[in-house]
Amino acid sequence: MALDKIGIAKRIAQELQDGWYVNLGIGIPTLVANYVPEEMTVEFQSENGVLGMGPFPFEGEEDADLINAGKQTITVNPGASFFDSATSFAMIRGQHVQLTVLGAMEVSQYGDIANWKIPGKMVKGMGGAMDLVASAENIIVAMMHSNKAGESKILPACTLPLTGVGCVKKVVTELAVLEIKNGAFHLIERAPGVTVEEIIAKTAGKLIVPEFVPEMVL
Amino acid sequence: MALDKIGIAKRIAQELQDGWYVNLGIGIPTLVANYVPEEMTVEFQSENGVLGMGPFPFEGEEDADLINAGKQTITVNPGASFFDSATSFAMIRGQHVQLTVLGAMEVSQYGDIANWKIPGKMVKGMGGAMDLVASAENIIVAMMHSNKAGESKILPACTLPLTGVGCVKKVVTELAVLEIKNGAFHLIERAPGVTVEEIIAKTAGKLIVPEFVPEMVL
Amino acid sequence: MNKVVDHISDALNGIEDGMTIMLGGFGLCGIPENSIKELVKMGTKNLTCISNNAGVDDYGLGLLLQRKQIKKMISSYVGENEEFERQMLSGELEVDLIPQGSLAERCRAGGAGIPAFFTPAGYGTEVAEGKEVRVFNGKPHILESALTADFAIVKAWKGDTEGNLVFKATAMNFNPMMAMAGKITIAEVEELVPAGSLDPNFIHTPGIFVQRIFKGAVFEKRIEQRTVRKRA
Amino acid sequence: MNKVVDHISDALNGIEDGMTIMLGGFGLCGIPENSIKELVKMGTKNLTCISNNAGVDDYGLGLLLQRKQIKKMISSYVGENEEFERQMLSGELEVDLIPQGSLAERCRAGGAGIPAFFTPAGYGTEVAEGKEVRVFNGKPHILESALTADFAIVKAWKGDTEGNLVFKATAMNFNPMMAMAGKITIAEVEELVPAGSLDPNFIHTPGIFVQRIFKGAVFEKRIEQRTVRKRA
Repeated sequence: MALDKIGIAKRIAQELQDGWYVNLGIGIPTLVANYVPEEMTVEFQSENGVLGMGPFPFEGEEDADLINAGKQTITVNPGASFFDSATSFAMIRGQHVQLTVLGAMEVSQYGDIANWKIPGKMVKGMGGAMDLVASAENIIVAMMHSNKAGESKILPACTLPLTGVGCVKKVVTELAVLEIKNGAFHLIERAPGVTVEEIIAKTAGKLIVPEFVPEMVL
Repeated sequence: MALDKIGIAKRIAQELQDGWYVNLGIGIPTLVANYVPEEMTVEFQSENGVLGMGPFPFEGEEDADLINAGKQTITVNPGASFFDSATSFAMIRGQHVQLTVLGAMEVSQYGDIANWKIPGKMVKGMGGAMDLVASAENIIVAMMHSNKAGESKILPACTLPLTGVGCVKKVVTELAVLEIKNGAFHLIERAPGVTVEEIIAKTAGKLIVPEFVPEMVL
Repeated sequence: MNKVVDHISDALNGIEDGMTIMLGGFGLCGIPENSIKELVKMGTKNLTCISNNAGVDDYGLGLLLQRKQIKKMISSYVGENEEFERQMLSGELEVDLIPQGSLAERCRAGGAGIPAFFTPAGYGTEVAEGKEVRVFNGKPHILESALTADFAIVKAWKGDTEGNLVFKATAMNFNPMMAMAGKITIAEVEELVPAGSLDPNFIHTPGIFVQRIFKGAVFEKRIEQRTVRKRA
Repeated sequence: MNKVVDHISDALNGIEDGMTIMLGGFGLCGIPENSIKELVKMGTKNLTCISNNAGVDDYGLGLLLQRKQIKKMISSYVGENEEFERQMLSGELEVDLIPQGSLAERCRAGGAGIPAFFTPAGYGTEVAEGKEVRVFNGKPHILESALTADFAIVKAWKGDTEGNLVFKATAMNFNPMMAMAGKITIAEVEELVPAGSLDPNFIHTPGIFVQRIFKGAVFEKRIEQRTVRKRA
């Protein structure tokens, strides 16, 4: 069965390592924070200027001055720090953040990503995404395999304006975990109960399928 | 009579304006702080990371963590701030400092300045001087008209390695106030009792002398 | 020399039609809300606004958009504002979208006297069009230029009479760099204190970057996404 | 994940002959004095040291110069150290003198992922030799590149177990930028406190830039120029 958003978040959480600083994008990526393995310390950075993000505040304790990059009210953990936007992106551009998780509209087999603009239709802006994807050594994209019309978003080449080129290393969708290298998607894992055939059918980009494709363990 | 160091500092202090942020170099420039007109508020910046420098500390109250760019123990006034070296030079390079006063070994009639190196003999380094002279809109050099051998340091062209080109606007020496423009020194004022002839004799660079040269009023 | 301004109209004096203004804030967090309302009152037109976001339809910079006071926006993300999207797609509004880190760094560069710098952000995208590309350490970078403004308007938590500013939590965001990059920088603060009240070790924006300071009359501090959890 | 190191020898573990090391401090103010003494003990050789100054003959980096542990110095001002001047003029020591603001900015750039930037400092001087010149706003600038180091060693007033650092007065100086630019950054602190003890609004160096932290055993904090005034 295809994963739900929580399933995708849980699978991405398995990529975390102790001591890492991690930047989570808006949407599914934000959920990853809920599934950090207990024995691990991971610090979450938000590009609007905070390290050490904690859970949402209790009702009535929201502070308009304390938000994440999704403009949501948050709290911070002991050992947190606040800083200005230039310092925040110094952390990102300077590769001090070990993992970036973000959403995408399209990903190509070369690791290109598009997630900020649909010409003539929607322009929200790139926010920090272009800095994040151009800088991070380790980028995981959390996304749905297909759009609402059923068309694959895992493509030979992006059709939308790019956010970054050759930067995405891994994609986690409701169906599969894909690694991107040498100009192809490599099928690493499939969601529980999802067949390799379904993944092949829904992947438009070049897909390398090994003989054995393990099921995710969540 | 030629000015002493205090006289030079007093004359430079007349250039100050209310509300200015000022960077004073090591040596004579440091003395300028003692002669700020009473009705004026001037903030002193030191490039090692402090705004709002006050007088030297009382004996026994020196703090090793609180020094100026000359490595002297200092105090700060109410409203002071400390910051890192990058921010300090952001202030300087970004022209937020209204006046820079520094010493020189040589100054040329084109506003070039040399004050950091005597090849094969002395190399102390430029410290912040190159940033200061390249950035400041308003640079006054405090120096002696001649070196110990009696040779003029007010030159057609510098002979020593340069600190900056075409940047000095005004020179105050023990003999005179000189303005630099259009490739020449312009004699603006002479020290009390000093003759125009003496200044002409001791100035190697092109000197423009107006019909009437007022005496400094200190 | 007195930086303290009693009336907001004096604080914003000199802002004229066609000028470029930087405004601090991320979303609605840390925006100079009193000054924005005053700009509405002033009716200043044809402004170029440099601000990470464009407010929401009825608050923050959205108020200026509604009244068509803005000719051009320089921002990184404008997704919360429908009127913005409408004006942009219809061509009424010029828009320069910039990666957020480049926006922050370009403001800092403007304030720090650095006319241009190389960054990897935006290489291979629309953002890089017409910009110089150079490879460093095997990685392509693009040359970005400094941003400055006729006026920068920032919002701080506390400020003293010397113009020293302190920000609270994530309301800091773009405010410190924009304070550096304004030819004239105006700070509206929640608390205005005498010089010497703030610890000189913990000043976020040294007073040298601030020309005018005033205590804001009202801080609504609207929350954009109120997310909470239930008590156990 | 534990950043706290109990023994200084563990803190400096991995520093090897021929490496590039950044060391914070301005003159003798804010230098990592415990770590410098440990480097003397370790006897590490052929070091390239990036530090604004070179200490005095018998303290700070002067101790490493005495023992010829330094192959190359990258500094802005070295006027307080006779042994330095002797080694440089005799050619024993390679020296790269850099304008102070460029040094600070190059370290920040190294930590911030900015490979190069333009600055007016040094144009028309020896410093500009071999560097690209470009005119912005009618003024010539030179292109300066980022500096990074195998290890950065900084000294802070207080630090917490997450690596967050707070500096005191002008002992801050180059420490924050160097903390950003080290592949591995080591912080020696006067006071080591539990996470949560420092106000998150007033952290000078966020812990993300610090990999190892330890409490220094002894802080001599020598004063270079003791200037005082008499009580009235």
